[in-house]
Order: sequence, then structure tokens, then C-alpha cells
Amino acid sequence: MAEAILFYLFAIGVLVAGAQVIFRRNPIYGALALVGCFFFLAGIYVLLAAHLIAILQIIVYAGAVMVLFVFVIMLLNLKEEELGEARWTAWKAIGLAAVVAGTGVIAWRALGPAYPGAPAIDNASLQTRWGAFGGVKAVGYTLYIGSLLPFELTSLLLLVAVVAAVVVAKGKI
Amino acid sequence: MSYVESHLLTLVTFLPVIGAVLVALLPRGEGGQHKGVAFFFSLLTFLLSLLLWTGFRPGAARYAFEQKTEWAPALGISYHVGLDGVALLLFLLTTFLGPIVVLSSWKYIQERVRLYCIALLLLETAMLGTLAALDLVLFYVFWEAMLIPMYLLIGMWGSERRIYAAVKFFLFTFAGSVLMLLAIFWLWSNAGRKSFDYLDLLNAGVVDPATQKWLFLAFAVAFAIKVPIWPLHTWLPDAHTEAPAAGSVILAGVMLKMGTFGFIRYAMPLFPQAALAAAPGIAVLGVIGIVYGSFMCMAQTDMKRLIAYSSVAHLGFVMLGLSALTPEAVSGAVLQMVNHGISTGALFLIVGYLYERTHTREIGAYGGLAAVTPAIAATFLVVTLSSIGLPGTNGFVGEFLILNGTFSSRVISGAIPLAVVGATGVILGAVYMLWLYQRLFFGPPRKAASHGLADLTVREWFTIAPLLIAIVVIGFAPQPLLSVMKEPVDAFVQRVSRADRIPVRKAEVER
Amino acid sequence: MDFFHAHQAQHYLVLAALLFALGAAGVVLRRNAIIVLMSIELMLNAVNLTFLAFSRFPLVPNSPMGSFLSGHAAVFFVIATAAAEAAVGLAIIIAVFRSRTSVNVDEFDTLKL
Amino acid sequence: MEVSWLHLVPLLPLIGAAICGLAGRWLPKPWLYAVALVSVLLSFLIGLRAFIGLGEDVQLFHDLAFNWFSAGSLRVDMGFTFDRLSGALTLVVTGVGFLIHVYSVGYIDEDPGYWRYFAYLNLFVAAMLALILGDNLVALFVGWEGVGLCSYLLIGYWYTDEEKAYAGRKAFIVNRIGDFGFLIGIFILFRQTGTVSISQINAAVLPLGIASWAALCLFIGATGKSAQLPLYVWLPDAMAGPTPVSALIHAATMVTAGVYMVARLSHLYVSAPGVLAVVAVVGVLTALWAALIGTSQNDIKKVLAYSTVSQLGFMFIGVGVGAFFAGTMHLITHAFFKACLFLCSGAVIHGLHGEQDMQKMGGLRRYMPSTRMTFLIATIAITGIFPISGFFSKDEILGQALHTRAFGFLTLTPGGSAHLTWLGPLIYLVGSFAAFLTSFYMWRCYFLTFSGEYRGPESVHPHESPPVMTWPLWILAGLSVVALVIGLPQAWVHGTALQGWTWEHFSEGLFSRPRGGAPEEFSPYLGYGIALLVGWAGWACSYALYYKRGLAGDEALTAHIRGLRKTLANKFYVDEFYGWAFVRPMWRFARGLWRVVDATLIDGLFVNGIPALIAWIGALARRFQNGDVQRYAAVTALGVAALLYVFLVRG
Amino acid sequence: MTYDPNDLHGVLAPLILTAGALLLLLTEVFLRGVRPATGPARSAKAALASGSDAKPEIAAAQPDRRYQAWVAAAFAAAALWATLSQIGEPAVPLFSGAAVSDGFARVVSAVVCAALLLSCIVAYSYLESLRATRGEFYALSLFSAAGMCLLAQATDLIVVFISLEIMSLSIYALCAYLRRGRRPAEAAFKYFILGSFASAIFLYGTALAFGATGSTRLADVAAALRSGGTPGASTLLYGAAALLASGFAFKVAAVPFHMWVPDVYDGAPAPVTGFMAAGVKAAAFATLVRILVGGFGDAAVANGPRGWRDLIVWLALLTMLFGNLLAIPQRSVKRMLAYSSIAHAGYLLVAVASMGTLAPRADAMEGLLFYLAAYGVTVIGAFGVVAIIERRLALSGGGDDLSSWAGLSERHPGLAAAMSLFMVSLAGIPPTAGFMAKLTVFRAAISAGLAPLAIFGVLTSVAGLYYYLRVVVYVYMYPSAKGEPVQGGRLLSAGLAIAGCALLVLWLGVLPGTFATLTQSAATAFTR
Repeated sequence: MAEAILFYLFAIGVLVAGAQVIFRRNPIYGALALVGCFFFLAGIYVLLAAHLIAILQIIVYAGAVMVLFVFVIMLLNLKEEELGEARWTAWKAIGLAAVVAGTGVIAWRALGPAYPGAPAIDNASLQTRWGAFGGVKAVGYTLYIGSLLPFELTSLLLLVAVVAAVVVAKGKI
Repeated sequence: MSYVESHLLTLVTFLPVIGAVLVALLPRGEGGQHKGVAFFFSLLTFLLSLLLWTGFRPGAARYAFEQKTEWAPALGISYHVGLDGVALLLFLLTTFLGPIVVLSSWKYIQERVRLYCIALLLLETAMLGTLAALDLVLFYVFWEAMLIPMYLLIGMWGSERRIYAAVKFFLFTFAGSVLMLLAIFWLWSNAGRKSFDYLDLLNAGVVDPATQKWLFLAFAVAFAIKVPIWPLHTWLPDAHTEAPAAGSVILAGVMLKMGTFGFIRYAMPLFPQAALAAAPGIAVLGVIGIVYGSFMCMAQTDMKRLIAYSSVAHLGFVMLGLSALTPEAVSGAVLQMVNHGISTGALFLIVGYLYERTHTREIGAYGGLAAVTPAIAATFLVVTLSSIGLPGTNGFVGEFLILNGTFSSRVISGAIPLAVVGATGVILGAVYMLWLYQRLFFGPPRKAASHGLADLTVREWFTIAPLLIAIVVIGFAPQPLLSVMKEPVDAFVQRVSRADRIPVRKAEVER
Repeated sequence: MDFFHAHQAQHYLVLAALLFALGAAGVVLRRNAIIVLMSIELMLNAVNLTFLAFSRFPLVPNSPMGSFLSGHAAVFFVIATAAAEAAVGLAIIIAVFRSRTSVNVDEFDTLKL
Repeated sequence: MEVSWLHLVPLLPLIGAAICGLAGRWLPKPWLYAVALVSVLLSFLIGLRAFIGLGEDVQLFHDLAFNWFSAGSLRVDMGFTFDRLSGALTLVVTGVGFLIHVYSVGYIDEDPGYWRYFAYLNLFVAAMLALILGDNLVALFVGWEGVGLCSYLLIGYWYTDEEKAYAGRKAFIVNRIGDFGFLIGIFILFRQTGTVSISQINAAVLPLGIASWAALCLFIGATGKSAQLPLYVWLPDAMAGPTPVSALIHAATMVTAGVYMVARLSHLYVSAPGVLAVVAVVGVLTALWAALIGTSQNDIKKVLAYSTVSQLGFMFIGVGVGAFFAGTMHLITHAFFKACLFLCSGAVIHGLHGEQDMQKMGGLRRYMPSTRMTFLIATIAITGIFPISGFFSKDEILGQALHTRAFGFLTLTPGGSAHLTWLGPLIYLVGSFAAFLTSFYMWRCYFLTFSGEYRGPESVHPHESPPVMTWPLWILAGLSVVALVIGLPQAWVHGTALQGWTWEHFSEGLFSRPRGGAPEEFSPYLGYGIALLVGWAGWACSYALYYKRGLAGDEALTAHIRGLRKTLANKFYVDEFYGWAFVRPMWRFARGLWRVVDATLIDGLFVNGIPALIAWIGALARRFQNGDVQRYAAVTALGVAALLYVFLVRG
Repeated sequence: MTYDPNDLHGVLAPLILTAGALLLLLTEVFLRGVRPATGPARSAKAALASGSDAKPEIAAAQPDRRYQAWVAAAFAAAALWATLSQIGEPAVPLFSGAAVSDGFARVVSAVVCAALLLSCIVAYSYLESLRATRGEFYALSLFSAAGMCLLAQATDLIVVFISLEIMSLSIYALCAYLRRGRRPAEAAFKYFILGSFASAIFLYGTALAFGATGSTRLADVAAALRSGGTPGASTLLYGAAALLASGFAFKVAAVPFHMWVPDVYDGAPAPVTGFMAAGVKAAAFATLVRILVGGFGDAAVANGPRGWRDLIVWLALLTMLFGNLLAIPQRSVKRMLAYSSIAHAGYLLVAVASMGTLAPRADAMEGLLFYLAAYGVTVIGAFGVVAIIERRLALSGGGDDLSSWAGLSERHPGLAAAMSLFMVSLAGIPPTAGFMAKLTVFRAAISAGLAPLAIFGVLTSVAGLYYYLRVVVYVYMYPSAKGEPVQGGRLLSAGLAIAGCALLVLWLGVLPGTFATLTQSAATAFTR
């Protein structure tokens, strides 16, 4: 009952904020809306019993990533006139249609019939070998034991990202 | 079979490549030494190839100098070469023309000599390989490898519209042969035992007629373009006209034969039923080629173009002979391949010399040359007579055998009308060739181009004389050639005209 | 409310799909490069949501891992990747902005045809 | 009887030709002449020896030189047969040939190209001998085409003159048309009998249809080579060549090859009576046609040319009515007197510095007596006035035509039916009329040339030719007189020593008899009477017209039959007709075909069209790639949607 | 489940590459503005000659970085050696099934490392003559190569995703590396936007797959498909297949996911383009095959309507058609090569389609690998030549044009011959690598009963011949447009690389046996 209410609450929040992100003309508003969106998502994660991820969502995303965005926006500090008007072209329409159709097909043909009837299993209250589902310990075990290679690769990825960003943003070469 | 005997063919085939490498290593220069090396190697190739003639003792499988070694087992390709009588003749024709061609362009080619010599030598090897190959992929490799040097020859040393001609030539032939490649693959994957070896495929029995049609078509189109068979001939006039003399000689002398050779070696024996069914059609196309080509010749004002179209007519004879499927006609066709190589080659040589002197190919620009350059006139006359098939020259024997064999063929339907219509080529040939001869050599030497022309130089004599000798000798004593080709020709006729006797192999496509 | 409980999982998944659509639409529609970048972030988040929904409501009772937390792990990696992408992306945008003082993607058409 | 020296007969002139052609330029003149003449003379002597060697026991000499080529079941040998027919012709060819060589020495001496000339001439003799001696059709064909080539070369001997060169080409191509038929004939026979050897073909039994087709095709070849309707047009133009050439090739030897061929293959022809009739009819029509034209020509060589055509017509009548011996006999006699006539005209032309128009001649008997004498003799011979050879041979032909039985079986059904017995007499009538015309125009020619007053320009001083030219004239004249021996009717010579010399008796058994059998013995006298009448009538007419009046005679004639004269003078406009009906349309067709089919349809539409189309589509598709990243994103999204559709909805 | 140190041996190549990258980055730190006697002087002249807008005297203060190219090349060579040394060993799963080290991966890694090696040598001349050498360049190249090798090995969708990002991020940066003029940055931006769009789509597919199987391992996906599972699971899996396929269809530049290719290839520095064309394609195809054949192999069922085989067939058709069609009107050789790379993706897709049979076809696998190798060496060589021609243009920020190739054979016979050789090889004419590649692929297609596809393929290759020949025409048959020879010195190393490529092209074309046996060892990777 409560889950339902909360879900709809967060869901509407997510969607409205998301819409704001893509319909606001000024990127700064978009960025703020995105932050909001992330917060609502974090809420939904909690509903999904992904406690650790919810926290990460707020710290990493709303914290780090969005700051980066806002920073860049400020750096570029676009004038009103530089933002330009939204233009509609035939291809934008086609693209939109394609996107709607594609996701529609997924939702209607794949996600819809995924669970005949109510979901058989609900891991929300599952106690794994390493403690509560979605808890730090449990997820940690999965990370460090279960998926060692991806974890190591992620570190490499971050290094690459740093170097790449530096190279690209550095002065004229 | 001694070591030398078993490797002689390979040696002769790749000797020009060695020459090419040597030329490439030589320092740049005015080019005399490049031509020298090229000439030496082509001559050496010819002399060694004479050993092939003297030592020609076909084995059980009709092939002499057979050599089979692994090439790329992982891909199922083997290096398998050998010569039967037919291939031997064309092989010798090629090596024979090699030095002549180099010598003929001694004066005309002055820039980028090194590249020119390399192209010529590589081309020679490619052609020799095409004739010697007994593995389909090997054959295809050589077959395609021929294109590039020829393309460069036309495109770099040709005249005004050379690039158009070169690209047209390349695209045309390439477009034709890609489908053949697929057909080869089909054979590979359905030959029972996966193999590209010609003999394996030949002895594996024939594929079922339904598929055979298509495979034959794929092969036939590739070869028909090379021959060329009407209406796939339009690349030929352009290529011939724009190419330098040497290029035209090779093109007419050897390359066109690759098409007819492909028919007699691959397309028809591999798919006998389809070939038998298609024979009348091919014969009709051949006859069309004869008549149509002759009429084209009459419409030309450019002498190289005229001769080019005359090739269409002559190869029409060859195709007619091949598709008549009687021993007489087929041996005539094979002989005619050689003849056409010699006489048309000679024609292009002489025309090339005229062009060298005057830089025009317009027939109208000449006249009365007989008074100015009697030697050219005389040689040209002999060659003309050979090309219109006058008895006593090589041309007659071939045409007579073809027409007679076709007329008496009981294998294909409508043989008699085909032969009769084909025989009109004898008249038409005389019409346009004598017309050309008169326009060039008779009448008062008024025309601008005819003034103060130098007659044949010694070097040019050396290039033409062998051809003239060959014309007369073959004209009077064609028998040695005919007896060399007898065995393969009879086998060919047997296989194709009795196609229905060959066991049919079921085609299976595993998925 | 029964409806919700009957189709709990689908709700989360469809929400994710909608969010994904929003993001994709942003990529297709918006001219402002930065906003395009944000839209991509939206798409990634939608994927995260899908992962999490599936790990709470699995289809098959016994997963090879004995736990569905690999979904959570995946989300963890995605977040990291998203951060990395954002960094590089913003750097590139800065670079482009340097070469032509604009961030409107439909003006980036030096390379065409 | 197999011998190994026979091939020398054609070989020697060939060697001579090779020497003259390759080395002649550098050889001193006398040597060259020696080579040319001796080679021919030697082959003549060999021929003579062989001819004498022939007898009851030795029917023929055969020499298989070598196997030329053989493939499949076809075997073609270079083999030579020397029987009485080919032997006689060999002697004629080499003999007359030799004389003409001699004559040429005087005629061509100043010409710079003399070495070429003799090379061609020897080559011709060689080819002609190959034609005559060849023991199979292909070998015969070699000679057949070889002589054609030589005539092409010799007609166009003065190649700097477009006209002459054109005439040569015309001759060759018209001949080729005939040769086409000849080839087809060979093919038919080979398909039927599987051989090309003449003896085997003559031994084979041929179905009527096959035989008819083969004979007909071969006869087409003959009409080309022997200038019969409708392919005679090249011969008059061939007069462009040097006169000795006209004498040798276009009068004495080559043009008679057709007659020889028919006679050679008599077996084939008698087994196709229908074709025999065709031959005869074509012969008689040609005889008439050419004779008519001959009456109105002013070029002395043209007159002789047309007379040649018409005489060949007579020969074909002979072989056509199944009297092969008569045809061949006329062939021989004609060789003598026609060669003589031509050489005389050559002497005249030579004496007038190249003047050929009879209107500028006249009264030459005073200047060149021996030429005139010989010309007179030969004229008497050709006009068939008793008792010179022409009289007998021509009359034999006509007589045979009158009494022939060959057409009794003129039908394509083996049984035969006696419908066309009237054809023989008809031919006889027309032939006689042609004979009358012959006499008329030959005398006209004689009168206009030698009688009356000299009409040429003062600048030209006619003179007699050197002895090297006149001697051959006398010899030939003599030959055309003594040749009467071979034509004597059996009735006269029966039992006498001469009998062995008469051609009819001599050629006994050489030729097959026509279906109806030979005509039963008939008395020649009636025929002789008519023939004499005809001959003298011709003489009388032209005497009345021309002897006194000279050219005025033509005007008088023209006054009565202007239109006809004009038509005749223009040779019935045949050349014009051919040009209008065949030649020009062919060239126009060729150009049209090239422009429309080759250049436009195949090359334009198909070869260059497809790449153009592809390039066009490419250019269109390219516009799509306009650098707008959002369009790219949209297309990508579209693609994804499509894949999703395929996997989720369609599946 | 537990970590086994031996697993590191399986990922030796990526490790070496990463180590190399780190080393280069470290050395950058300690660099000083040293000026050796010869280097800068020459480079300054070169800069002038090549119209660089950098001030020579400032430039002279630049430290000498020429060693970096060789260090990178050395590490690439080491990695290459490492992979080759492992070829023939049995396949071993790594990190409890997250990755694998099998023949297939090894051959692909070998191709990648070879490509990297050659590209580094080409880049040396390029960067030096543009005076743009930085350690980061080679570091990023090595990183991306590492990513490619990992892609080839990955058997877990998450690993695939991360390796993909490693590769992509470094490539994005490399595209934008040289920022003179607008083109590189713009190229990088387009690539980045579309690339991350595609990877997001891919990721969504991963999520769906996870939903269906509760795991991201390809093995589990295959197992689930085989067992059928719940109906819901299968539909989810098919959706996943669609999204994953489109993600990699984008990376391999299959029509209609190709739109980014021409712009990016055109804008990026030529050596990078070459590396992209060779390496990225190889890695992407390897992964595509892993996912489709390894993961969704059972969904291949040719006759089944949901089989991916027909889908790939259609993609191949479109790709071959449009790749060639669009290449025809191009006048910039670089852009033409971009479109040709699309066309070649089509031919590679033919090989992939031929694998879509009930029993995975060894010969198709060989064909794919052979083609990847042949195309790789050819295209790197071609772009190497382009790099030499393009350098001065790159400064003015323009692209190259056919006219700048006219008469190259007179100025640089060697370059001309090499370029023509590469063109011939791309056109698939013997005796070059391209022909043998076509042989292997189309033979496989014919044997797999895909004759119509093969016919269509060879016909389009005829159209392809047209524009390849055009380059030869300009190089050999047109008179030199502007007389001056290619400026800028330092051709030696690039020439070295190009010569190497040419030799490889000929080697693969004339003696294909050796490499073919290599591919055979890999072909058994996916036998089920």
C-alpha cells in the first residue's frame, strides 16, 4: 500500500524532472532538474531494496557528476542568444517516433508479458549468504568476489577517462 | 619424369617475373637497359618454352609437365600446373609474341620505361600461368592478375581516351569474372571431396543439370566477355584503339584467347550437359559476331578500331567452331586461336608502326603508301591475306576446318544454316580488309600523312618477319599443330557431345 | 492498489522504459550539446532502474550466482562508467566550444556528404 | 600410276615467283627474265613429257606430295592428278603462259615494277597449275583462290591509279562471292561423302537432292570465276591490268577454270540434270548478253573482254548440255585465239603508246602488218568461219546442244520425264544468234582497228612491236589454226591417223555421260551450214557498216536503234544497278548498325548507362549524409526500432 | 567464484599494453624541455615546410618526445608476441567465466596488436612533422588496444560494456587529439554522442538479458535459450538480442547504424583513422560474433522467423549496397576509404551470417578472421599513405582531394605503388590479401547456402572496384597537378610501416597458408 503510493510519487517526480531536463531551454535548469530526477530515482531504488545503490546514486551522481555538469555550464557561460531556438526538423520527428515506437515495443512485447501474473519471487526481504539483500556487505561481496574483472576494468576505465579528458581539454596541440 | 621436366613449366612461367624484379632493381635511366633486360628475359622465356614443345609427352591425364604441390592446404588450394596440347599451343604463342612485343615498343615507349617493362613481363607471366594452371583458384588468380598490368599498359601509355578505355576494360572483365569465382566456390563445396583441383572436379562426375545451367552461365559470361562474344564486345574496340601497339598486340594476340581457352578448358567440359544445351545458342552468337563484326569494320574510319572489330569477327569463327562440337570444327577453332594471335598481332604491329610515324589512326589520312613504303605495304598485304583466310596462309586452314566441321556437324541443331551464314564472313572479311588495304596503300601518294614516311627499319623487320614466316609455314604445314591438339580436342568433343553419358553427382548444400 | 501489487515489477520496468524514452528523445531532439549529454545520463539511469527491478523481481527462481545482486554490481559499474563518460564528454564539448563558440549540435556540420 | 615428280609442275613456277618476288628487286633484269621464263618452260616440258607418257596403259599420273592437314575424319592432301584433261590444260597453261611471258618481256620492260610483275605472273601460273592438277577439291580451291589473288594483284598492278586498284578489288570480291558458293559446295559434298577427293566424289553415288545442291553451289563458284551471269561484271573492269595479263588470266586460262571444274566433276553434274540445265541456260544467256554489249564497245580491250565472257558462255553451254568434251575443246581452242587476240590488241596499244579507244585507231594494217595478220587469223577463228579451230569447237557445242538428250531427264525426280526436250533446240537458236553477234562485233573490231584510215592524233606514230612480242603472236595464230585438228568431226577422220588427235576421241571416258546418254550420231553438215551462214552474215553486216565508213557505221546503226545502243554502250547499267541495289545499301547499313546498335544501344544504354545510373543513385544517397548528428541519431534509433520490430513483433 | 592468479596469464596482452601506457604517462611527467642537437632543428624546418602555424622558436623549446613512438611500438610488439605465443594453447575460461582466452580471442588480439604496432610507426612521422607528439597519444592508443583485446575475450556482457567504454573513450580522445581546425573536435563530438547513445542502447539490452537469466554471462544466456525457460524470459532475450545487436551493429558500422563513420573517419587524424578502421572493427566484430554465436547461437536457427541470421543477411545486403554506392561519388580519398570500410563491414557481415547455421561453421569463422586481418593491414597501409598526403592539409583543417593525388607516381613511385597495391587489395583482386579474404568469406557463404547474398556481394564489389581504380587512375595516369613533392621529411618511419603493410598484403595474398592455419586453430572456438 505504502509502496504503491511512494512509487507513484517518485515515479511522477522522476518523469516530471526528466521532462524538465529535456524541455528546458537553459541547460542550467536542465542540470538542476536532472539532480532532482536523480533524487527521485534514489527513492525508487530504496523501494527496490537497493539501499547501497540509492546512496551511491546520491553521492556519485547528484554529488560528483552533476557538479561537473554545472561547472562546465558555468565555464561555457552561454548567453541567452547563444542558446538558440528549438528547431523542429522532419528528422527530429522521425527520430522521436522511432524512439517512442522502440521503447513502446519493448514495454509492450518484452516487459509486459515478462511476468505472467504476479512476480513469483520478491527478493526484497531476502537474506543472502552475506546479509540483507541490497545491503553494503552483500553487494560488496558480489562486487569483489563475484565480479572481480569488471571491477578492475572499471579502475582502468576511470584512469582512461581522466587521461582522455585531460588530453581533449588541454590547450592546442 | 625428371626433376627438370617436372619443374620446367614453372620455370618458364615465372621467368618473366624474375626479369621484372631485375628491371625493378635497375637504376632509373633513359631506359635502354630496362628494355634490354626485358627483351632478354622474354627471349629466354621463348627459347626455354621451345623445350616444352620438343619434350611434350602428355601423360595419362593428357597433361605434360604436370606439377602438383601444396600451396595453401588450409584454404584447399594447391599449386597444380600442366599443359595439354591446346594449352601448349597458346603457351608457345604467348612466349613467341613476348620478345616481339618488347622489341616493337623500343622506340615508341620513352617515358616510365621501367614501369612499362615490369608491366609487360608481369603480364606475360600472368598469361602463361592462366594457361598452365590446373587448379581453379590458381587459374583465377592468374586470370585476374592479367588485368592489372594490362590496365596500366592501356591507361599509362595509351592515347587520348586511354583512361576511359582502361577503366572500361577492367570493369568489364572483372564484372564478368566475379560470378565465375562464386561458381568455383560452389564446385568446391559440392564436389564431394572439397577440392579446387581441375582434374578432381572433372573426374568427380558432373553436377545435376539444374544447377549446371547456372554454373555454366557464370563461367560462360566471364569467358564470353574476354572473347568477346556479341553483345559483350564493346570494351574491345576502345581498349584496342587506345592501347599502345604492344598492348594491342598482346590483347589481340593472347588475351582474347584466354576467353576461348576458358571455354574449351573449363566452361564446357566442367558442365557438359549445359554446354551441349547451350551450344547452338553460342554458335548463333558466334555467327552474329562474325557478321556483325564485319559490318562494324566497314563503318570504321579508325584503322585500329577496324582491326579491333575484325577480331570480334574472327573470334566469332572460333566460338562457332567450338560450339559445333565436331573434331574438325574444334581443331579448326583452336588453330584459329593461334592464327588470329599471329595475324591480328601482326596487323596491330604494322598499324602501330604507322601510328608511330604519323600519330594518326584515321584511315582517310593515308593513301598510296605502297609507293612510299613498299616494305610495309608488302608485309601488310601478306597479313591481310592471312586474316581474310586465303589458302596458303594460316587463316585459311582454320576457317575452312571450322566452317566445314560446323557444316558437317550432326551434334548441334541448325548446323548447316549456321555454317552458311558464317561462311559469308569469308566475303565480308575480304570486303573490309581489302577496302582498308586500298585506302591505305593504293592510289596516288597524295595524302599528308604519306609524305616522307620511313619504311620498315631493321628492328621492325625483326619483329614482323617471324610473324610472316609463321603465317606461311602454318599455312602450308599446319599438321604438326593439329596433331598436337588432336588428343585434347577429341577428348573435349567426346565429353561434351556425349554429355548425357557422364554420371550425375547429386548436389548437396549443407547448412 | 491491487493492480499495483499484481503488476509490481512491470510498473518499475515500464517506468524505466519511459525514462529511457525520455533520454533518447532528448538525444534526438535537443540542439544543446550539454543537454544531449544529460539525456544520455537519463538513459543510463533508466537502465540502472531496469537492472534493479529485475534483481528484486527475478523471473527464474535459482540464479547461477545464487543471488541477484550481480544486478546491483552492474548498476555500480554503470554509475562509474557514466561518470567517466560524462567527464570525457564534457571535455569534448569544451574542445568543440573552443573551435567554434557554440554548443548547438546542428551547427557542427563541417563534416558532411 | 604414282609418281613423285608431278608436283614439280606447279612447284617450279612457285619457286620462280618466290625468287622474283623476294630477290627480284636486286636481280639484274636478264637473270630475272631467265628465272621467270625458264621456270615456266621447265614445267611445260615436264608436262609435255608426262603428256606423251600417257597412254592406254597409263590413264593418269598421281603424285601425293604431302598430307596438308587432317582433322577428325577430314583429310586434305596436297595431291596432283595428271590425266588427259588436266594434262592438256597443263600444256595450254604452261605453253600459252610461256609465250605470254616472252611477250611480256617486251611489253613490261620499261615498267619499274617489272620484277613484281613477273613474280605475280609466275605465281599465277603456279596457282593455275595447282587448280588444274589438284586431286581434291580443297587443293583445287587453293589454286582457285590463288589465281583470284594473282588477278587481283595484276589488275591493280598500276596501283597508283585508283580506278585500276578499285577494279582489282572488285574482281577479288566478286570472285569471293563465287568462292563462297564453292566452299558451301565442298561442305555439302564432305558432309555427304566424308571426303574431298575428286576421284572418290566422282565414284560416289549421290542422292539427287544433295547432288543438285552441291552442283549448284559449285556452279555459283564457277559463275564467279568464269564471269557468267550474274557475276560477270568484274571481267570487263579487269581490263585495267596490263594487256598480257588480260591475255593470260582473263582470256586464256583463269576464267576457264569454272568450265574445267564442271568438266572435272562431270559425274556430279550429270547426277544433277537440273543443274546441268541451269548451267546451259546461264551459259547461253551470258553468251547472248555479253555479245550484245560487245557490239557497242569502243575500247578494244573491252570488246575482247565481252567476247571472252560470251565465249565462256558457249563453253558452259557445252558442258551444260552434257557434252563436256565440246566445252573443254572450245576452252582449248579459245585459249589460243583469244590469247592471240589480246596480245595483238596489246601490240596495238603498245604501238599507239597506250591508246585503247578504237575511235582513235584505224588503218593500222599499214603500220603493224604482222599484228594485223595474226589478229585477222584469230578473228576468223573466233567468228567461227571455216576452217579455223573456232569454227569446229563452237559448232560442236551448238550441234551438241541441238541434239542433246541431257534434258530429256531434266527433272528432280530420279525417274525423269521428257518434258523439256525443246530446251536444247532453243539454246541452239539463241546460241547461233549469239554466234552471229560475235562474228559481227569481232569484225567490227577488226575493221575499226586495221582498215580505213588512221584516226589517231598526229603526235602518235603507230609502229610495229619488237619481234619478242610479234613472235608469240605468230605462234599463237599458228596454234589457233592447227588446233582445228582436235575439232574435226569423227565422220571425217574415222580410221585416219588424225582420229587419235581429235579431242572427242582423245577425251573418251574422261567424262561421265548425262542421264539421257550422249546424243546418237548426227551428221554435222546441217549445223556446219548454218554456222557458216551465221559467221559470214556477221562478217557481211559489219563489212557493210564499217569497212568503208569506219566510225560512221556506228552512227548509222545508232540512228536506227538509239535507245538500244545507248543501253548497250552502258552495259545494260548492270554496274549501276548492283551499286544501287547491293553495294551502297550495304555500306549504309554498316554505318547505321554501328551508330544505332553498337554506339547507342549496347555501349550507350547498357555499358555506360548502368554505371551512370549507379553513380546517380550514389549521388542522391550522398545528400542524405548532411553532417547533422541528430539526424544520424534519428536514423540509428530507427534502425533499433526496426530490429526490435523484427525480433519482438514480427517473430 | 574464487580468483586464480593464473587468470592473469590469460589477459597477458591487455596487461602488457596497459603497462606500456602507464609507463608512457609516467615518463611524460619527468620530461624537460631538452633540445638535442639535431631533432628540433629538423623538426622546425619540417614545421615550416609543412606550413605549421606553430612558432618554430617556441616549438624548439619542446622536449624531444620521439622515443615515445618506439616505446609504444615496442610494447605493442611485446603484446603481439604474447598473444602469438599463446596461440594453439587450449581455451581457458578466466575470472570464473567473465572472460575467456581462446584461439578466436588470441587471433583477434594479434590483429589488434599488429594494427597498433603499425599505426604507432605511421603516427610517428605524422605527429613529428606536425610537431604534435605527446605521450598521451600513444598511451591512449595502448589503452584502446587493451580495451579491444579485452572485448575480444569478454564473455560477460558487463565486461563487454566496460571494455567497450575503455576502447571508445580513448578513441574519442584520439579523434579529438589534434585540434587544429574544427574537424577533429567535431568528429570526436559526433562519435561521442552517437557512441554513447549506442552503448546506452547496448546496456539496456544487457539489462533485459539480465532480467531473463538473472546473469550477464553469455554462457547463461545460451543455456537459458537452450532450455527455453519461461515464455517471458525468451521474449526478453529476443528483445535483448535486438538491442545488443544494434549496439554492435553501430560499432561495426552496419547500415543503417553507419552514419557516424564517414564524418569521424574524415575528421580524425589519418593514423588514428587507420587504427580505428583496423582495430575497432576487429574488436567489434569479435564481440558481435561472441554475442550472436556464443550467446545467442541457438537463436540463430536460420529458418526460425526470430533467428538473427536473416537479420544479419539483410544488414549485410544494405551495408554492402550503401557502402559502395556512397563511396562512388566521393572525391576525398579519406572519406572514400571511410565508406569503403562500411562496405567491407558488409562483407564481414556475410561471414557472420554464414555462421548462423545449426552447427557453427568453422570456415565462416576462418573467413571472418582472415578478412579482419587482411582488411586491417591493407587499410592501415592505405591510411598511412593518406596520412603522408594529408599532413599539410590537416593543419589548414581541410580534407584531402583526389586532385592532390594526381601524378603521385612521378613524385613518389614507392608511395604510388603501395597505394595502388592497397587499392587493389581492397578491391579484392589477386594476388593480394583482399582476394584471399574474399575467397574465404564468400566460399563460406556459398557453402552455407547463402548464394544470393554472395552474388549480391560480388556484384557490389564490382561497383567498389570503380572507385578504388579511380585512385590508381589519379596516382598513375594523371599528370602531376602541383609539382612539389610531399614535404616534411620523417617519411622514413611511415614508409617503413607502409612497406610493412604492403609486404603483409602480398604475403597474405601469395602465401595465405600460414595465416590460414592460424585461423583454423581459432575456428573451433564456438563449437557447441
